[in-house]
Amino acid sequence: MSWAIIQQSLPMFGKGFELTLWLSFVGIIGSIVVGLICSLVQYFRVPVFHQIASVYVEISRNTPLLIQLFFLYYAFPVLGIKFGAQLCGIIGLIFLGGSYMAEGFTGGFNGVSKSQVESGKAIGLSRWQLARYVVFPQGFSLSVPAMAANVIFLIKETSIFTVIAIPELTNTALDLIGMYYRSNEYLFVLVIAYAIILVPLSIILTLLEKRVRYGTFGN
Amino acid sequence: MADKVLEVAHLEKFYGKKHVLHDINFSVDQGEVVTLLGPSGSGKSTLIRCLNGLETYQKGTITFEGQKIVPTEKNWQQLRQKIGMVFQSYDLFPNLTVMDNILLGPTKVQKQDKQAARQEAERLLASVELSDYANAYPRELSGGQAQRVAIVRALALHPDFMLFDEVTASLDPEMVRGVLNIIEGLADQDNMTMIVVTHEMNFAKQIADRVLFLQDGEILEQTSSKQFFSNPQTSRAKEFLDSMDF
Amino acid sequence: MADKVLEVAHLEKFYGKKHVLHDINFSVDQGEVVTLLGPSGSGKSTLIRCLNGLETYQKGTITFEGQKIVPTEKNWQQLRQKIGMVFQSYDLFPNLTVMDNILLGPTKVQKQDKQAARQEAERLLASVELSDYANAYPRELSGGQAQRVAIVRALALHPDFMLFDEVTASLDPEMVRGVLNIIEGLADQDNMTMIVVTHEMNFAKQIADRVLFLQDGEILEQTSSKQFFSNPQTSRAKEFLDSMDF
Amino acid sequence: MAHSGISVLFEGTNFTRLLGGLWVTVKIAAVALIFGIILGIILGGLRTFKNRPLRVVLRLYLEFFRVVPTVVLLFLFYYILPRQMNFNLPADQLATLVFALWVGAEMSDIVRGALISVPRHQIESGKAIGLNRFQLYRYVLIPQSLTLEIPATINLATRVIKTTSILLLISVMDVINIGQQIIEANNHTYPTGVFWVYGLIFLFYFLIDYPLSWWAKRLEKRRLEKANG
Amino acid sequence: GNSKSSSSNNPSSVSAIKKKGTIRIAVFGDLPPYGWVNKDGKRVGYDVKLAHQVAKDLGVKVKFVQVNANNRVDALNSNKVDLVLANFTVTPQRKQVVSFAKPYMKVSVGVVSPKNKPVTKVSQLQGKNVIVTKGTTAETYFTTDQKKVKLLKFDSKTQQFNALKNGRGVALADDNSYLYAWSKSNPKYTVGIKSIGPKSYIAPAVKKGNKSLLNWTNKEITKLTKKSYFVNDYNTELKPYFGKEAKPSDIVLPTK
Ligand SMILES: Nc1ncnc2c1ncn2[C@@H]1O[C@H](COP(=O)(O)OP(=O)(O)OP(=O)(O)O)[C@@H](O)[C@H]1O
Ligand SMILES: Nc1ncnc2c1ncn2[C@@H]1O[C@H](COP(=O)(O)OP(=O)(O)OP(=O)(O)O)[C@@H](O)[C@H]1O
Ligand SMILES: [Mg+2]
Ligand SMILES: [Mg+2]
Repeated sequence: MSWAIIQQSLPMFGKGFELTLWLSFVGIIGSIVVGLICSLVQYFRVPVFHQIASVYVEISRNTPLLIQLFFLYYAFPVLGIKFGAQLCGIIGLIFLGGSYMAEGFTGGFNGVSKSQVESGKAIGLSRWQLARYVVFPQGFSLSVPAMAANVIFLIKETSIFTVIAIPELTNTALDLIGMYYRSNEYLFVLVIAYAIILVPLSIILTLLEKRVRYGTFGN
Repeated sequence: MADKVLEVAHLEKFYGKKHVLHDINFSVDQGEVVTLLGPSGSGKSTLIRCLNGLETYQKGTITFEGQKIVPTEKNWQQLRQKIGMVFQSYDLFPNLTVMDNILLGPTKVQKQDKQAARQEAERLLASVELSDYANAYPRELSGGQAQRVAIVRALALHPDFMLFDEVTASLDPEMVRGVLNIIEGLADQDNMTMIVVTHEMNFAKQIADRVLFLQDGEILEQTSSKQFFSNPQTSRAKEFLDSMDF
Repeated sequence: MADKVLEVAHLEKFYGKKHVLHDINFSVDQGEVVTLLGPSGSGKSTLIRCLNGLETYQKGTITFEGQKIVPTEKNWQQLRQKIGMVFQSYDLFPNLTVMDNILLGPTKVQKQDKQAARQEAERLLASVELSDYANAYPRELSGGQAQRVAIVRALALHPDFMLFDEVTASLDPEMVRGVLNIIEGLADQDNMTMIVVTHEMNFAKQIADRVLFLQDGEILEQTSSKQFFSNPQTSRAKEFLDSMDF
Repeated sequence: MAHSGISVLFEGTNFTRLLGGLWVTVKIAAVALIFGIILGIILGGLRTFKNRPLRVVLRLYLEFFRVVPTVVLLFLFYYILPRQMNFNLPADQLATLVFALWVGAEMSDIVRGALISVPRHQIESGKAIGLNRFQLYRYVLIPQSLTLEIPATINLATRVIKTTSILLLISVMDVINIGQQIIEANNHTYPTGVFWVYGLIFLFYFLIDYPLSWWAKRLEKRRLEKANG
Repeated sequence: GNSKSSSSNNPSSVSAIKKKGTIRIAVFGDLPPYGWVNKDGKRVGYDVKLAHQVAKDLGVKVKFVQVNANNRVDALNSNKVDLVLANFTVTPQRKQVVSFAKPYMKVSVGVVSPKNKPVTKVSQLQGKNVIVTKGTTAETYFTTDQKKVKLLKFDSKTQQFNALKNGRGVALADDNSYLYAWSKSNPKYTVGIKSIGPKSYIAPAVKKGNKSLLNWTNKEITKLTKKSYFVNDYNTELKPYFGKEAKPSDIVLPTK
């Protein structure tokens, strides 16, 4: 292991690091939006959209991101639809993450106890008010651990972007290895880079799981 | 005859193929207190939940304040402002403070003025000796306190009619009394019309004008409280009363 | 003086910094029935759980059948065959049938002959009128039935001593009697030594030879049952008794 | 124009070759799951013990496999293991090993979560009739935690199967790698072949994973229904 | 990494290979006409044929390990293969990490682009996207000598050619030896720049320190060159795939 090699590679890894963060950030925000829309459509059983959301969730959850990306990046252009690599990556990540987030929210909404819903009904809340004041606030708290787990999952999935030539962290490492053959050093930096992003998140996740298990609300 | 607030006629309820309520007929007069007694699984909760639209029923009619109820979710939602209900499991919303729990109905459903609603809530909280807890979250309350708040939450809508389903069943014995006192106050001082499901026989005896005794989803007896406790007509009711005081 | 089965001396228990049992001293004679009374949170469950090794204690000694207990998990595991315990929440193992629940201790812990253990289990089940339920799973039982099985499960190990912690607290009122009858039978006919925590005052009155009244982790009174119920010495005990019959 | 490309799938032995690749994929996933689940059950059980050093070590193991993306894990093992430890495996076996270790980590968390969610009073009831620690696990904890574990484990299996797609990066002859060979070999005869080959692989994965996740959902639903009476 | 291995426990020495009865050779799987898998699922190509010849002359069976450009070095160093015959260009960096035997092919970097927008000068590429495969000499050349060119880096040949066809870059740079072949089967494209950067050679590679196999391979290459084996190999495996743009002397080393 040579520190000089590591040091030389840091500027390149820095760029990869930024890109991984940026793509993850956009992908996660997008996933939350898509997931929220899907879970709301399913919660209120909006006709047609409700079925569309279900089909989408099943397709997205049961196929690998890598194939989704290959499709977007290599196969779609054959049909005349072409996006840039980063856009493909983001679309793919949102396509995948949206369903995971949707399941997370839906799980949270369903986790709100029946007696809470009935108490809400008993004081005359309408369907919308019930959702607004009872189901959503409690459901979101319940879905927080699932959300955190999804965030970690999605950040890790960005490593697959390497197959569509996005120079994120993993791609950077593999590229450097291909050129200079110092796999020990580059893999070391790579693991550290992911640890910097993910270890804090993983710790937060553990704390959140504990908090929700003991059902804390308010402050 | 006094004003009939509620009339139930030929009510039938099935869970799938299971027939849990058989041809239920009774009515409740303005200001009357009816207690619903009966062994576990006899259908007390199911009946009372039908009266608040929390369960659908397959046959029969419910008439409230002279109007036959068309049982759509929308109608029920309107009616629930007039028919308050309190459950066994003091289900306050854990994400809201005591005050917000109470204000939710008056301000969001009834669109009452926030200031006025808050004053009324404070008055009600004071009446159950919980003024200090307005800003507490439900988890900071004991079971008895939480149950009292749940009653206040229902009362804040100023219902014409109250349904209580075993509201003391999950309380510690020492906490039962405070809750029962409040219900007694509602019956005696406020002359509230209500149906009370309870396992506290002494309390039932004290509060009830009339008793409905349910068994396997059928009303076996429907008599004045005095008569029921001194001289039940059916042997099943007698057996039931015997088992209750050991 | 009769044989002392159990002797507790200077027992102190902390949960973290919270001092929940203060200098507890008492003993139980062979064949004696002691009931433990006191308000919620007074430490009844904690005390009884210390006697079965489910809680650690910080000071004091417990002497069982003349032997001072060295409180290691291994020793307790041995002793638990002699000191049976039944909890409030009829905790049968949901993955085993009634019969397997009962046989688990005798066959796996005591390595009894399976055939003999089964016969004994059948006898015990018959004594609580549940012979028909040997092959049922716990979820098919009512609360009262499950609690009776839980008692049988503890008895199947032929303990010298039984601890009951509010075994009827989560039962429907009608089911309470069956369970209490069985405990009464154990006390009267089998002359079993036991400590019973209960909220059923009538039952306590009927069964107890002696009462320990606990408050905030201290034994406030320790008198004969007759004296306690007719003329409690402390005002706190009097207050407690008042609150229990509404 | 696109529809003419579909025949690329049936050209020569292409279809059987793709199925062969799928078999490699499934085999790696299956073997990894079997060993990983066994490992995870053992580790998960150990993680409920009170021994602090043991718990710290197992926790670090879990965190490592949870934090490092699977692609990176594969490369770590692929590049570093043989050279630093003189430990050499063909790519598919190496992939199986990495996946098994990863499954073991995830599984240990599932098992631990399920074990600690068995109600405390069940453990106490077990103790009260004199069961020792081993008997407590054998007769009470493990059987009761199964209903919680099984749906989570099936979901883990679908994730593992999906993740096998990255095997192509370490040159395992999996279904995607074979797909690329076919795309390349038929490049000029079927310019739209890429669409159909990836489409078929997409379908393959869906056909394997969908029934599994459907099953997991059903079990989970039944468990919840049972739990809520 | 430490790649020292004494010949006594060298698993890739000639004697060890003969003892095992198999030689493991790294080849490409998606690079017609050098190393690829044809419609019938058979490995074929110029390198593959050479691999079969090597195995035959060693008197052992051959086991192929498919590699991508960026893991050819590690395949050797982590003892995954004994020999690399995967269009492996000799470069100074690579010489530090593996041992090359005598070369069997000439090569330099070429640039292929669409016929309707041909790239004929490197200056046309400045600020534009150029497609390469990770770990190739083309990547190294552009990274070190043409810093103004933006690179899109892929893992495999399939991916890089698909990307070119999808128009993800204005051109693709790789060894000219297979750009000739590829452009013949993709007539809309042309090798607009036939050769840039240093001329170089393609050679078999073994793990550093594997003297035994290195010497053997050197003798083998010399022998095969003398027998005009590579001209034959060219005529059967490459010629059908090359356009008029190429002739044997562009690729094969002179018989000396
Ligand atoms: N959701 C349900 N699905 C099917 N059967 C149900 C459902 N809820 C209740 N039942 C059945 O309906 C019958 C009446 O139940 P109900 O809860 O109304 O009894 P109850 O008189 O309130 O009993 P308790 O005193 O135990 O509260 C019982 O046989 C019960 O098993
Ligand atoms: N695990 C624990 N950690 C901290 N404090 C505890 C714990 N368990 C019980 N306590 C506290 O110890 C005190 C005694 O509790 P215990 O459960 O023994 O009371 P109890 O007399 O059995 O009450 P109840 O009648 O409600 O069952 C209470 O103040 C309680 O809050
Ligand atoms: Mg009920
Ligand atoms: Mg207790």
